[in-house]
Amino acid sequence: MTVAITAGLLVFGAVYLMMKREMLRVILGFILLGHAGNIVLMAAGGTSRRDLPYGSPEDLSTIADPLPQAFVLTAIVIAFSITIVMLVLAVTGNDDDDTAAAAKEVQE
Amino acid sequence: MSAALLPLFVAVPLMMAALLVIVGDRRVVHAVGLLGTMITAVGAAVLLILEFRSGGAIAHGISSWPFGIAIPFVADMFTALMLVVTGLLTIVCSWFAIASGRAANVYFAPLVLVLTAGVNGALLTADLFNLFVFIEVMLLPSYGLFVLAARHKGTLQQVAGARLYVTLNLLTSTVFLIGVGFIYGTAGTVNMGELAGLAKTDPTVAISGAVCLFALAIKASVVPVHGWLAAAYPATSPAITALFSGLHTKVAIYGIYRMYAVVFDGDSRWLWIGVTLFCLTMVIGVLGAVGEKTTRSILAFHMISQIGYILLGVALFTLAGLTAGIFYLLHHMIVKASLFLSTGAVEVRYGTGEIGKLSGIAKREPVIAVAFFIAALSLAGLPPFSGFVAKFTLILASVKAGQIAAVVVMLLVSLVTLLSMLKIWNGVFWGDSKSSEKVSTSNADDDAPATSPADGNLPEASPTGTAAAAASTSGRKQSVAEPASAAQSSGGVATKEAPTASATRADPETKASSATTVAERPRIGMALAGPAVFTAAITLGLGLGAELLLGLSATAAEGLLDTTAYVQAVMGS
Amino acid sequence: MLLTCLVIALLTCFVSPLITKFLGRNAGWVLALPLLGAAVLAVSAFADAARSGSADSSGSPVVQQWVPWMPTVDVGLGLRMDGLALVFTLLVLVIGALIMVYSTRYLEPVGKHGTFYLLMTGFAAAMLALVLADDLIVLYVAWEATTLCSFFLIARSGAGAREPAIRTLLVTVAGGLLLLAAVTVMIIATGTTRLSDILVDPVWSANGALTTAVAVLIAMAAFTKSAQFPFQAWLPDSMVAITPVSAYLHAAAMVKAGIYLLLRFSPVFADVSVWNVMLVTAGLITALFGAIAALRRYDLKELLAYSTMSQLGLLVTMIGIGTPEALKAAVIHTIAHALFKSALFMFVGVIDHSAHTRDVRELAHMKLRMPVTATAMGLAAASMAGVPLLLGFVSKETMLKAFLDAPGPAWVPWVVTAAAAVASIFTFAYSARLVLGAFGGRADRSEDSDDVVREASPAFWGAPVLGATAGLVLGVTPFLLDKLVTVGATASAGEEVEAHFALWHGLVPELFVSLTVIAIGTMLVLARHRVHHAMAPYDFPISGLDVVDTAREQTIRFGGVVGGWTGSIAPRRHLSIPAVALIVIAALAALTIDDLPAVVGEPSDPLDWVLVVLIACGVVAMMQAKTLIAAIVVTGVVGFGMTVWFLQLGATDVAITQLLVEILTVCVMVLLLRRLPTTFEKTPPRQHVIPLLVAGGAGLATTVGVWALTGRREMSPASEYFLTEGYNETGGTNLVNTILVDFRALDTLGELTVLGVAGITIAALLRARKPSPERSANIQDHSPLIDARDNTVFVRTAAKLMAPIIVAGSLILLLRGHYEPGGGFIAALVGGAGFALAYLAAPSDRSARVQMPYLLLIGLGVAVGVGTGFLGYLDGSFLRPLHPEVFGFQATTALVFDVGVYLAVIGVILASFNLLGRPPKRGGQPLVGGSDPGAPTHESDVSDAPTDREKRAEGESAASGSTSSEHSRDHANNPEESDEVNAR
Amino acid sequence: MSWLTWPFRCIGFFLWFAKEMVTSSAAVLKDNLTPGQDSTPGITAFDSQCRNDYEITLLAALITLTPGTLTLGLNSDSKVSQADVAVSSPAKTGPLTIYVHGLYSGSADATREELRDMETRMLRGIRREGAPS
Amino acid sequence: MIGVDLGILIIGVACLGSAYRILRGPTQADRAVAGDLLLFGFVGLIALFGVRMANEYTFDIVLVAALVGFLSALSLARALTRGKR
Amino acid sequence: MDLLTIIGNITIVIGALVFATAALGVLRFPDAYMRVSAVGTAGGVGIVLLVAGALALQPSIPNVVKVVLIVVVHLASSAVGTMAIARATYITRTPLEHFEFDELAEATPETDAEEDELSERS
Ligand code: NA
Ligand code: NA
Repeated sequence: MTVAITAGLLVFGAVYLMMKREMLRVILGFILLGHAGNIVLMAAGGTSRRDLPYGSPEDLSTIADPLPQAFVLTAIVIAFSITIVMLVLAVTGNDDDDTAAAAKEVQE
Repeated sequence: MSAALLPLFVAVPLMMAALLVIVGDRRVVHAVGLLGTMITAVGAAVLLILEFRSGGAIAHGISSWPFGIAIPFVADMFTALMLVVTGLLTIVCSWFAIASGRAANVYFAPLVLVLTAGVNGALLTADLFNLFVFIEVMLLPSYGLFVLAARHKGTLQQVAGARLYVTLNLLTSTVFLIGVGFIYGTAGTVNMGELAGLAKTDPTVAISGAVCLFALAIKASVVPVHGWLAAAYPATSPAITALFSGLHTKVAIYGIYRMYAVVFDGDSRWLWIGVTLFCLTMVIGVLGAVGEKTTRSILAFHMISQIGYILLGVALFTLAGLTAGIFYLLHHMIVKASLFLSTGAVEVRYGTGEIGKLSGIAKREPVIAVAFFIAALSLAGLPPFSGFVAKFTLILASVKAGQIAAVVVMLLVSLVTLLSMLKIWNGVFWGDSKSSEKVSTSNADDDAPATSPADGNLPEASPTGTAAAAASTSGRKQSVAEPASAAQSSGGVATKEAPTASATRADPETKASSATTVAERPRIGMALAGPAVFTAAITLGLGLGAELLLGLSATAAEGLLDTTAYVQAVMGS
Repeated sequence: MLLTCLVIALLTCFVSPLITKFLGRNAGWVLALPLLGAAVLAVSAFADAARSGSADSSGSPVVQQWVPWMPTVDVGLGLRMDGLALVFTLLVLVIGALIMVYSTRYLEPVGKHGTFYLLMTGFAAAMLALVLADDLIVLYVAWEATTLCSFFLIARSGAGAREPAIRTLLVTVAGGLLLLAAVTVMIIATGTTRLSDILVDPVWSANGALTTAVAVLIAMAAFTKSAQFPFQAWLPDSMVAITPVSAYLHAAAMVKAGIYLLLRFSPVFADVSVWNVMLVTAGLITALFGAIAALRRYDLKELLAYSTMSQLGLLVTMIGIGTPEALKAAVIHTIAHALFKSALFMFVGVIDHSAHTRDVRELAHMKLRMPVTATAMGLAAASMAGVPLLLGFVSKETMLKAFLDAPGPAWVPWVVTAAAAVASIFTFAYSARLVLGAFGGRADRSEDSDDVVREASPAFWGAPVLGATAGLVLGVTPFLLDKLVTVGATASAGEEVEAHFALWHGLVPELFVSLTVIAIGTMLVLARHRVHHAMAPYDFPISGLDVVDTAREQTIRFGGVVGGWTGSIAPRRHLSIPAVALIVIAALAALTIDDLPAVVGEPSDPLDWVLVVLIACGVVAMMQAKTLIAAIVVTGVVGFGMTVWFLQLGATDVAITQLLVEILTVCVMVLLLRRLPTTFEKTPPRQHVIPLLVAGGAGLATTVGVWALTGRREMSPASEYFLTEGYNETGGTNLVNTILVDFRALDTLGELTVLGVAGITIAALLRARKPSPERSANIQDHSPLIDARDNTVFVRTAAKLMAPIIVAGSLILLLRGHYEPGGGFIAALVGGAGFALAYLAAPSDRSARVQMPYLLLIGLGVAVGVGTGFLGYLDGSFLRPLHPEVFGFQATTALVFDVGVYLAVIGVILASFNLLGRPPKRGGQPLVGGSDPGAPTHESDVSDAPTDREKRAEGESAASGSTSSEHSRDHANNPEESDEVNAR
Repeated sequence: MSWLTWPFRCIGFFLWFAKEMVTSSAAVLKDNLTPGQDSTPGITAFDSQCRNDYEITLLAALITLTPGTLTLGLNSDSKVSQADVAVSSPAKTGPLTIYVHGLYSGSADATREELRDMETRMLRGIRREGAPS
Repeated sequence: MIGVDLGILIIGVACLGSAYRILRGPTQADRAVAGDLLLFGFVGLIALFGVRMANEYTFDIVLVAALVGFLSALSLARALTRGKR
Repeated sequence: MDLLTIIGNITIVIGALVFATAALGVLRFPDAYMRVSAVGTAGGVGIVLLVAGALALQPSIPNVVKVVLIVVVHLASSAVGTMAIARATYITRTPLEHFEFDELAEATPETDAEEDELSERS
């Protein structure tokens, strides 16, 4: 339940920020969304087993699922890559990161 | 072909990309490396098609791990067809990019190769998380390609478009990731073979799968999540728009087809949602197209509309429907690219794609005009081009499936499609190039210093001159639907462009000074026209010789209708 | 044989440009021959069939051929010629040939006529294919081909022709789509595409609704093509086309395609009352409207256009009556109309060419001295008017007879005949108006004035004279047409029809009607000026063209509105829609799923709530943050919260990665912060409402989704495998890492590619566009604390302390990754942190020691990763890890793979710092590495540490205590500026 | 000889510093927990006797770690850079001024006094030779 | 292990206080320093949560966190001066 | 529960409390400089105590080594980081709201430009 609430909170913030004008806030929203995706992946492996997946454990009933961890690792790094790209986009638009103004100018 | 070689579709382009980055800026090496790799890939994919003539599938678990552990790469007829057509498009668009100067940097070839690796991986993989990864492998180079421009000549529009493009795609892939998470949470696997049919029996898997499908639908730009594509695609260069139109949305569509066929087993309970949404997509897309004012935004909206058609095939989920849908998909990739490339060639050479700013291109550039017109008619579904076969088979399938409303929608949309194609034809290709010459002469009289001191090879008009030219152009065509607003809008652009003119002037692919008249520009050479002509020829060929592709599509459709071969291949049994 | 005809026509089309190239306008002579040849071929084939007795169900001869085309959808190139097809084949080919001949003189002596002949012959081929088609698809294809040919033929007639061409195209394509719909329905209903089979399919009698629907679709399709009410408008509109085009369009092609279609389907629908009512009503309205309108035209060609409309109306009415007699009339009237209408158009063209006008009012002031033209045109017009001894009279007689015998309620014959009679009266009148308008003029002065127009050359008037004469000959000897009309009418009636035409049928009722028509018509002609004045005020209330144009404009306008809904290029609008859609999906899911599997185990720990609260605060703080710094800081808070969460969930590697990524993200953000404003813009409170609702809904949906869809199953089989077999299979104890580099190395390969490409992408982006200028903070420039060199001492010293720890840590993490937390990514991120530290600790941006050939590193990283994958083929599969013995140790290629990962990550981090955090290279080249175009050497050579000169300059500026110059150097983001600073 | 005593001096200094930490923490804590502020904040310029980057960094860090005091920054009259010079740098020629924000010392001079005490103890503790007396 | 749980709660509350300061400001420096403290707090939380879960790699993470926490502080300082070193 | 565990728990609570004082300082002190000052101490020392306490709960030789490294790195990094923030605070003209004396301001040469800027800000 705690994980579910965390995911919900992250999505809440993410969507709110994505609906903002400034590119930076949108990026921050996506950072939150990325967290949400990761926590969902973690949740998908089950959160009742939390022991470290190392070695060759005897009793599997308490060991955390390693597969989602691998997924999340991949996802984190991918999200990091895109975040950098977006950050650069945020400073190559206008003099500021005001996407709305940029859009307006483009449409004129 | 041994299934163990399937990963090479990803590995070889990736390796080549890495090597080209290491080699550095050697144009010829880059061109040869890029085209050579792509041609090899297409050749290999053709071999796959030959292998699957009578159906079947091959699969390989990467690294030879046991079934369920390894990431499986699978190929069947559908995959092979997509591999061929995406590869072909990449070649054609790269050719255009090289001809138009867009590829004149160290980044282009590696980025396109990585994009290819991503596309191929996304087409081949039967693992949903791996699909997510490959979608990202497609996307990252696309972000780079989107903004690619000559040094410091990137436009604000490009950046604004890229922002939209990146954010939307990131949203899409994150939603997809969350969907994959839910699938793993409910089914305990992300392997398509193990997931086969689960969504039909387990509602929790179904809703998880629905999240993934929804993400793919955003990527494919299905109504109501369609607008981003129309807004973003025209913002980049023509070559890249063409490339993306053929690859990105289409891989998403492929994903939808594949996932619905395998994971949902074609569950008939949800098909009505698809039919409704895809019909809406057709209508909204085509209406958007007919209202637009530049060639590429018209074409971008068309893409949305056409995607509705393509996806209707899967929403029918009959053999006829899937066959028609797959045929439509392949046809559309080629024709859309052709349209983007022919109008792109005009845009590259004449500096604008705005309706009403150009005229008489048909007389000056008959080859491009014919190529455009063939593709436009094909898009509108007129015989004897591939678009007719696509539309006809789809209508046939819809009638067979009792979706009469969809048929009505398709027919109406065809008409509006034609209307909007005529808009481009009328606004760009038709007319007299002489009349614009007159305008420019009068401009030259008014504004003596027409060239800028910095790089004075292209004449540049003052804002007022440009606005006047635009206004008089539209004034002359009284019969054009909205002369007043056209004049207003083009005038607006002209005034706005003036300050940025110095930034964009020398780049051959950006909007150059719009007052430069048609007659003064050098003609479009064969190198630049070639891609459009080539693809137009293909659509004609696919119309006349439709049977070949129809047969292959039917084989592919059978593989979707009965996924046994696919699933067995993935399961290694 | 039929295929041969079609191929001849197509070949004619294909070679026409070549011939035109050599012969110019005279190509028409040559091109007429194959058309005539094909006609002969068709006739002989038909005659053969008649002799050999191959006949259809109704007993009339038939020639058939079938070539497969798309067997998958059962479409073939089916050709079939029965009597009806023969009639139309002859019309298409013979009239076509006449017009080819005529064109040789009509066209300008010099000029580009290639497209004209191409399109005309293409038109003929398309029409031929249409009438010969025995496959519905071929029929449809040919139908659309005629549409396209006519579009181009109209459009090529100058700028003024474009809009008419477009209108024509839109109307006819709309009709084409209706035909397509009909075709599809028929194919599905009967299971075949073969027209001849479909026409005799039992489904028509079995399924009334289907029959009615298809009848309506076919009728509407034909109406658009044959310009029947309410689709009549395009026909006069398309008058802008040059005369040969109009002649062909009106006489034998295009509009006749609709008539053919109606006749073709008449056997099936003649008994369907909707069909009868539609055809008769529309036909009569069109006939009357066209005839009245024709009477009011000044332009001779326009007059003829309305006349065509009217005549077609009569034809449609005949088909609508549907009796054998009516169909017989339709067939012979089609022939008659083709002859006189083609001749009339061509004559108008002759006049136009000679007099340079076709306006009645201008011609009234001229004297046309064109005896041949006048006579022959008179004949053709008389035929149109239905004057005895001419074919038009025969056909009109037949028509009236059929109307008088019309089936149905008793009033029907009367009404139909009366309406047809009225139309015929007007026909008589406008026929006279045509001739009188052309030749009734008086030159104002003497005969040698310029207003006298002389006869044109025989080559010019030859073709139409032939047509007009044929009308006369056949009018006198109508029995010559008996056979042709018999087979034609039989085919369209679907039953045996005998046609016997004679000059004199006796005193039959239709003769009296005819005579009445001629009498009243004559009176109208005599009183023509008064009639004209009386009719002048009455115009048709709605112009059909306006309807088309309005529909088009409104579509475009509405399209603009629809496009406007999503027109913004700003991401936020586009991003909010998917969020809302997801909420809807969640809501639907909540409604459909009623029972869920039980939750397994205890998914929460009480102290989880600490994290939930912290993350909640972080998220709310991010939403509330008004300054960029605050936003970035609280983003870090949430990121660290996630780190702890991962730790709490037993994901050590993930936690470390998250931590490092979080910090590096903050570092990059700070690099960019100086180019962004300090604060976010304020939004009025009411603008928060919708975002909050949407965000809240999405959040709730996510929570419910996670709650419902996770934690309700035992461990997955794959994970069990990893836990039990992972160590045995790979020798690695860090099972997460074994998944990354062994089991799912492909994911990791993709991931490292993504990272590397991100580096390339930002390099490409910053090459394409300069970043926004930096905005300096409000710095206290003269403070004793301002000196960067003094004040970075602490950091530099600390960095020196940490450097060995970082280097060692990075290496240890890399090497132990397979066994304990670490691996290529984590190690590289730590290494990257080291570079970040080096960057942050440097006393100036320029001297930051992060210059390395990042593109090369990225390339090497990817190459090493893929290369390791290739090595796997030694053991049979891509990316298969190998375990060679190296110096007695068990090594694994997975480590090499991790090195690839390491290189790529370092490359990206370096790219970020170099591209974003350092001033551009000298000479205007931003630091994107040696792979820059124009840079001959590799980037390791050019993008190294500052040159000696640079170092000296820095030393000097520091020594002289000129802190402000140091400051401004940091802010120098363009090459000119920095050169200027350095030059000082 | 001094290198023999060095470890003990070092440890001695750090023990002294730990004691200082506890006492000044108490002051800060008391101030914080009681209502109102009884602090006497101010910024003091302190000329250091430190000779190299390590010493000055350690001193600045210790000042910062000490409750109630905070190093704001550094100013050297001699602008000869130490950044690019390797590990052991020659002694500074001019005075090295540390600016310290103090909370409870009452006056600049009092602060300087305390800082001097700390610096001397520190240098005695960590220098192997040449420490100030 | 009551001490660990208690420690987590105390630090959690302290972090909330810092978060308040980040939002309140009033100066950018206030936000930066509060952020710095917050990140320290998370380093503590990592240690405590790790120990509580008996994670044998707790101190590895804390070490990494200490290293990169430094980066964050430096970055915040740099953010205040907008790049001025 | 052995002695080490008890010591560990106690140390942890003390560390947490020290850390809490920093937070209290950040909340209650009246100006930015005093807040920075609070963080510089408690942020460093508090965390060190926490980690030391944690070590007591998970004692092992490798962990001792790691903890020593952590303590050194953390003390150094927190102090140096705090100083960086402190300096940035000052040079960006963050107002020193409460002071009895300010020798830094005395050492700052007042220029015309600066006066202008100051008057603009007030
Ligand atoms: Na302190
Ligand atoms: Na303090």
